[in-house]
Amino acid sequence: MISFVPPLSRLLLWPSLIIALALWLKGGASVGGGFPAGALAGLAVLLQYVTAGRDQTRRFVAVRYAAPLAGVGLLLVVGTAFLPVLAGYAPMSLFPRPDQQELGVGGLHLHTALIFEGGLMLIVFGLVVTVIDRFALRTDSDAEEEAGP
Amino acid sequence: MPLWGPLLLPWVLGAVLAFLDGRRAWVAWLAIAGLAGTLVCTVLLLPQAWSAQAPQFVTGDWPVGVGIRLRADQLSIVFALVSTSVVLGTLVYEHVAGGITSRSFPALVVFMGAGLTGVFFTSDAFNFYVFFELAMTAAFGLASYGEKPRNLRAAFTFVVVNLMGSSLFLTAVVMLYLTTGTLDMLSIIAWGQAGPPFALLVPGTLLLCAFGVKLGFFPFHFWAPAVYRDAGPTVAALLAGALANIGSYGLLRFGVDVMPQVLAQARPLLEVLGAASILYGSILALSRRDTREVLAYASISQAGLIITALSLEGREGLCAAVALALAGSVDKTALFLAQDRGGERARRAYSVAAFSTAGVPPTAGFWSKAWLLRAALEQGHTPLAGLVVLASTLSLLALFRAYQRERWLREGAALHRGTGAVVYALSLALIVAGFWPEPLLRAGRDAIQGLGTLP
Amino acid sequence: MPLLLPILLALACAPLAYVAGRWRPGAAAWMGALGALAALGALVYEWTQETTRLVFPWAPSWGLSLEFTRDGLSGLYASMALTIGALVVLYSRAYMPHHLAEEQRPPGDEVRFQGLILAFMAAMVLLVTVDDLLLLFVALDLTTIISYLLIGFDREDPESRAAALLSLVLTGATSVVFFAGAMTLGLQYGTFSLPLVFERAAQSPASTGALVCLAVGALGKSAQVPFHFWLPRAMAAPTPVSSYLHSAAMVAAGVFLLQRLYPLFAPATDVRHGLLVIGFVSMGMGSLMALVADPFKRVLAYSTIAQYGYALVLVALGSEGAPLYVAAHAPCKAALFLTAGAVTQVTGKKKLSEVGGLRHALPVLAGASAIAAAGLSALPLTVGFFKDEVFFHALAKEGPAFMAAGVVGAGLTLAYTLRLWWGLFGGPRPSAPAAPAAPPLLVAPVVVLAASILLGGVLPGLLVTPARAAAETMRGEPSTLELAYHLDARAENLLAVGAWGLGALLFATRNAWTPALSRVLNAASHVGAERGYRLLLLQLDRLSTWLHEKEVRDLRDRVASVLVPTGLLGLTVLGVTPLRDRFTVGTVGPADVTLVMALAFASAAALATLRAKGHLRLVLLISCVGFSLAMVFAFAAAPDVALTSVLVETIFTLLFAGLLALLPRERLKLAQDEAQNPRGRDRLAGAVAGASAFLLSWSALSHLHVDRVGAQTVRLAKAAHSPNVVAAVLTDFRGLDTVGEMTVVVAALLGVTSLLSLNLSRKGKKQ
Amino acid sequence: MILIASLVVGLLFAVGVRMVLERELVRVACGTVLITNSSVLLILAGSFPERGEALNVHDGGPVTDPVLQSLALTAIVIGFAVSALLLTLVHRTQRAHGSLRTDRLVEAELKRVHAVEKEEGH
Repeated sequence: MISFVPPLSRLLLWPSLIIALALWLKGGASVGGGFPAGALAGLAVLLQYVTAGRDQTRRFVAVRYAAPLAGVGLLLVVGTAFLPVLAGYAPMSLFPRPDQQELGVGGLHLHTALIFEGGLMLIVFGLVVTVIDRFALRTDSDAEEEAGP
Repeated sequence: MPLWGPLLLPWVLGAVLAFLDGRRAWVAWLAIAGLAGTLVCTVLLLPQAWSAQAPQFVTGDWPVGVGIRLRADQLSIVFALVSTSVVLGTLVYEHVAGGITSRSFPALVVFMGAGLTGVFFTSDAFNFYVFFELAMTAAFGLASYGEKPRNLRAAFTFVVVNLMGSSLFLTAVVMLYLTTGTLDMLSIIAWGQAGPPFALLVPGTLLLCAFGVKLGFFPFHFWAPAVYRDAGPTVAALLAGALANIGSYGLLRFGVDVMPQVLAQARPLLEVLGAASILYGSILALSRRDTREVLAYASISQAGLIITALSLEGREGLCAAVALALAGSVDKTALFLAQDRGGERARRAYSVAAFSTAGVPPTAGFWSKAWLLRAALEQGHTPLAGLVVLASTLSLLALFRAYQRERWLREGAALHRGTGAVVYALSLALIVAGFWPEPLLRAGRDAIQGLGTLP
Repeated sequence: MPLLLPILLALACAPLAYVAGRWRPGAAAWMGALGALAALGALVYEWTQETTRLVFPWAPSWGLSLEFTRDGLSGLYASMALTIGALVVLYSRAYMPHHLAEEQRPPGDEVRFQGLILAFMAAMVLLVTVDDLLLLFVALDLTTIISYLLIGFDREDPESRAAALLSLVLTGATSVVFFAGAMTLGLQYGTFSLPLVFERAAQSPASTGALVCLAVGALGKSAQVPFHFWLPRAMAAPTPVSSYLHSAAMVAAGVFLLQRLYPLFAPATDVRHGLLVIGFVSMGMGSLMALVADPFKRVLAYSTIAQYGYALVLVALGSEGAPLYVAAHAPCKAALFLTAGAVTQVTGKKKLSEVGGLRHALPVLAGASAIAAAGLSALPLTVGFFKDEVFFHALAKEGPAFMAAGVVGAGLTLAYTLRLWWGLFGGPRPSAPAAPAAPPLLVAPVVVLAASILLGGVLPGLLVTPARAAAETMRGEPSTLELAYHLDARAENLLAVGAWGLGALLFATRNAWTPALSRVLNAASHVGAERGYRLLLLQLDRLSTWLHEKEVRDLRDRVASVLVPTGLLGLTVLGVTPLRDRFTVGTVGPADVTLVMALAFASAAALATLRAKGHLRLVLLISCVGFSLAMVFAFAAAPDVALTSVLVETIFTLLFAGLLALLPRERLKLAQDEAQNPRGRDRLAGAVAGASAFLLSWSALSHLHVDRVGAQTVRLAKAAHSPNVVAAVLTDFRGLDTVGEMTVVVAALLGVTSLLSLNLSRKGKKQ
Repeated sequence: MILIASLVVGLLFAVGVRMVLERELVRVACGTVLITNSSVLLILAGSFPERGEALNVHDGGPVTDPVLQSLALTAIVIGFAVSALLLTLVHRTQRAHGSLRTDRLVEAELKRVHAVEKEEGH
């Protein structure tokens, strides 16, 4: 009865990830942003855990290295926030500055906010996937700790 | 040194450390070096903070209020200095005491340091909340360090109770924004001077309660004895020595600086709560057998002293509050770390910090209590002066009863060269401040200089 | 600078001795004694110099400076502390090895002991030379701390630890009271510098409250009634400690304080009368106890209480003999303590009833201590004679009642001193094998002290100058103190003769009254100060335990104790704020219907959670609340929040479900059964918190500030190149918040990974 | 509208508190989630009276306060992170104590306290 679910969920993975990417890229203009993007991507992976199990899902590199990805994300975020100070700007100065011209490629506006949002996405993705992964792991081998004070 | 220096360093360091296995010695040393760097950066900020214009910046160079303003006045700097030193000392202690047993310990400690620095430097109510949460979340992660059942129990209590405190704080900040239309502290000050006197009373009350949970005074303290007793000694030192500073700093910043009109209304309440905490903490400490529980109750009485100092009118009381908070922070750290060990050296360090807590010269604690006494007498507040005398006596009795416990005379790993260095450095700082009180007195006096609308 | 030299030398003694001790343990004592003598030399040299005051800046924020003075009082007390300190340190060289061996401690601890004694000496020198109220207190507490360490030196001995704690608490507490008084005076006169304080006190006398506080501090230190009981207990300390701290140093500090601060007390006759009464009571009580006490150190301790009672009487009367009295008493008492220690070391006994006839075994000690005893009981040709002479001189001015009290007191002194000496050295030769001879270094200090007692008694002229100088400092006027033997029938002589007669009589008839007296005193001790102190402590302990039993232990109550007071406080605050326009109901238009419906749905789901039976149902209901709220946000035109909250809720529900899958089923069931019976107070707590949250948010929402920063961000969004204002606020304007928030996430992630670390099972096996 | 919103805030808070005060770890965690939800609702309730378009704002048109929205977002995210931590803590705590009941925690705590007191003696 459930035989069609795993392939379906595998099919769903890539579209979800693409929607997540879209959410990230469009964040500056409309609803979206790094956080929902990361959460959505996390959800997609979560679905894999539910249907395919931990071992199958861990074949994806991004899943195995979810926690370090969060670290990378944090570095990106902090970097975007504070690197401008080296050039003499105030912290949290995004580029282009208000008085500078915007660069656009098609509908996509190039803005350091994108990097910032990307960092957000990685962090949230990392958190969600890591927690899921750890929870899934515990079901496999749930050794009782010794009770007592 | 630009203002963002001490802010950025622990942040980046924490992000880097998040990748690394904190059980390796070099990782711990990296964290230690980073925190030491933060301390140096903060010290370098000192001259600027003492200049006419406190160093500040607004994020993204947006107009104040739209962007977040960060500002380091004297109050911020002294709290940042003491808290960072305490965090640094504790980290060094844990590392040299026998190695860190958890992968994420150094990273979390560094994040906690970052959160504390942020809390002290920010001049934006919501940003304060964010940094506060950063420090708290790091502490939540740290609270279960050791991972024995008792540690987990302590962590669970700590997390749940402090989550309540955090949500109170969030609510208060939001109410501030809804009422004043801004989150920038200096703008709120300006609004408060013009606005109706009762308008900020509700957020003020919530803030008092939220900081009451952090600082642990009566009746918000019930979590403290259990957590300080059951968390690991280093964690207890971090919580009591560094994290509680958020409470005292928050009360000073929001009470004295941002909402002086609310503080004026709250004085009688603070006085009652302070007296209750002092009596409660000192009396309960008497019959406790577990040294850490004694310390926990002593810190409740210490918190009571701080808010009683705030309840006094005039500047002297506020100065006393700053001095009490700073000296208390170092005291508590030294006590929690020293009681972890046995042997002559540990006892010696403990006794110094205990004398400081009880307000016996020549220690830093003496000057802070003396200041409170001075403020009380200056205001003609004799009952409070009597209370201070009583509290000193009772804490002397309680702390030295613990000092003389049989068990301590015989057991426990002695302080060795590394751990001894940390504990001795803290005790030495207390003694030096006792013999040469000018820095402490200056810090207390100047810290409240730039605050709000003082008489 | 010469003024500082003795102080610096005294301060250097302890470190020097320590260094010497590292080289060879035996050298520490010699080094220390040498240092003390050097300091004494410097002190004498300093008297030939011009400078009398030195001031260094210290803490300008409080207007404090380090002020030192060279005057009669400081000279007298400092030389006393240094001389006896040097002798005691040398004595300890002979005493401590034996003592440490008995206590089974390493011989190296001797150095630590001597270091502490020398540190105490330095603190004492500091105390007598500073000229500032605050510094006076600092030095006073330094002596308290060091005495705590010294009394508790035998830390393996519970009795000695208890004694140390008692003395710490008692002298510590009284000195805090002293500090409160000092602080009051400092604030009243705007300075802590003593000369200025005295100057200003001449215009406006100090308040009685402050003076009482100062006096309490002094009485505690000098072991006067009702703070006297720490002193007999402190006899648990090694004998060198008693002979130094409890004869010439620590107990002298209290009376010294009163003498130093006498100009403040001079106009306050009420306070001085109080001190007078306390002095007489201490005198009588101490003497009577000394008459019956059996351990010989205790006899001396009670004698000390009594003798400082005399000194207190002298100070209270404003007599110029007060400093002399202390100075004359100190060597006698120190010598007797040292004798007691030597006897204990030689015989191993501590009680009068166990020894006797030792004059055969220890002839030199017996002779020297006889001189000291004579000094203590004020026999002629000893320096002690003059202490009683000034005492009687002061009393004679006050009238017959005072004179009678003085004669009785002095008579009792003679009686107990005779009893002590005779008990030690008199009586038949003991039948037991002769005790070994005492080491010379154990006897020599006693001999030196005895010689000085004799010297002062034979050539009283030597004492006149320092005694006068001290009296002048104390009273602030020239002194006419005379010390000489007068062979005529003046009042002082008659009183002295009367006292000797009384003392001799009492000693001769001792067997007749001792049992009765000891019964009486035993009965009296049930209502004494010590009993009161113990009762107080006991009650405090009980209260503490009782409170702790009552204290909140449960996690639930710990949480409630945060929320309930907050709720009540919030409601009170709402109650006290002015009522006008506090609440607005607001309008509900047709556009709001969806919003209200979503809100209603959320509330219903929330209420249902309370009744939820199974965990899964509970989690689903919680997520229902979340989704309804997301709907609310969507209807409230906050699409970003709505999207995020939908995603968060989804993840959350799944995580919860994951958690439930992890938990053992039977445990869940068990917990479920337990959970469903809330206590009444939980309901009440929920109600209070909810009501408070409702009213507080209602009042906050009723007073929205119209012109918020939000509007400004909308205007600036274009400049931030972001059409989505929320995104602009999130990433740009308030980007720092977001960075912080993300760091919170990473910190939480670290917490999660460390809680559920991968190698947990391996670690578990290792344990 | 103001009344309704604040009523719901109060209700969510009250239910949250009730659940935190129950003697079972999972419910405690659920309670904190509800309390966080009530705070977020309070934040956004501030923008109910004047809500409008957050996107593609026209000058002068009604605006949902974007700052409130971003505060709400931040609060949600922080609440999420902390709750995830709390959930793992629930898991670990129950494993360490072999029970989900808070009174078991108290029992274990008391047992330890008494053991220490006994060991210390008087």
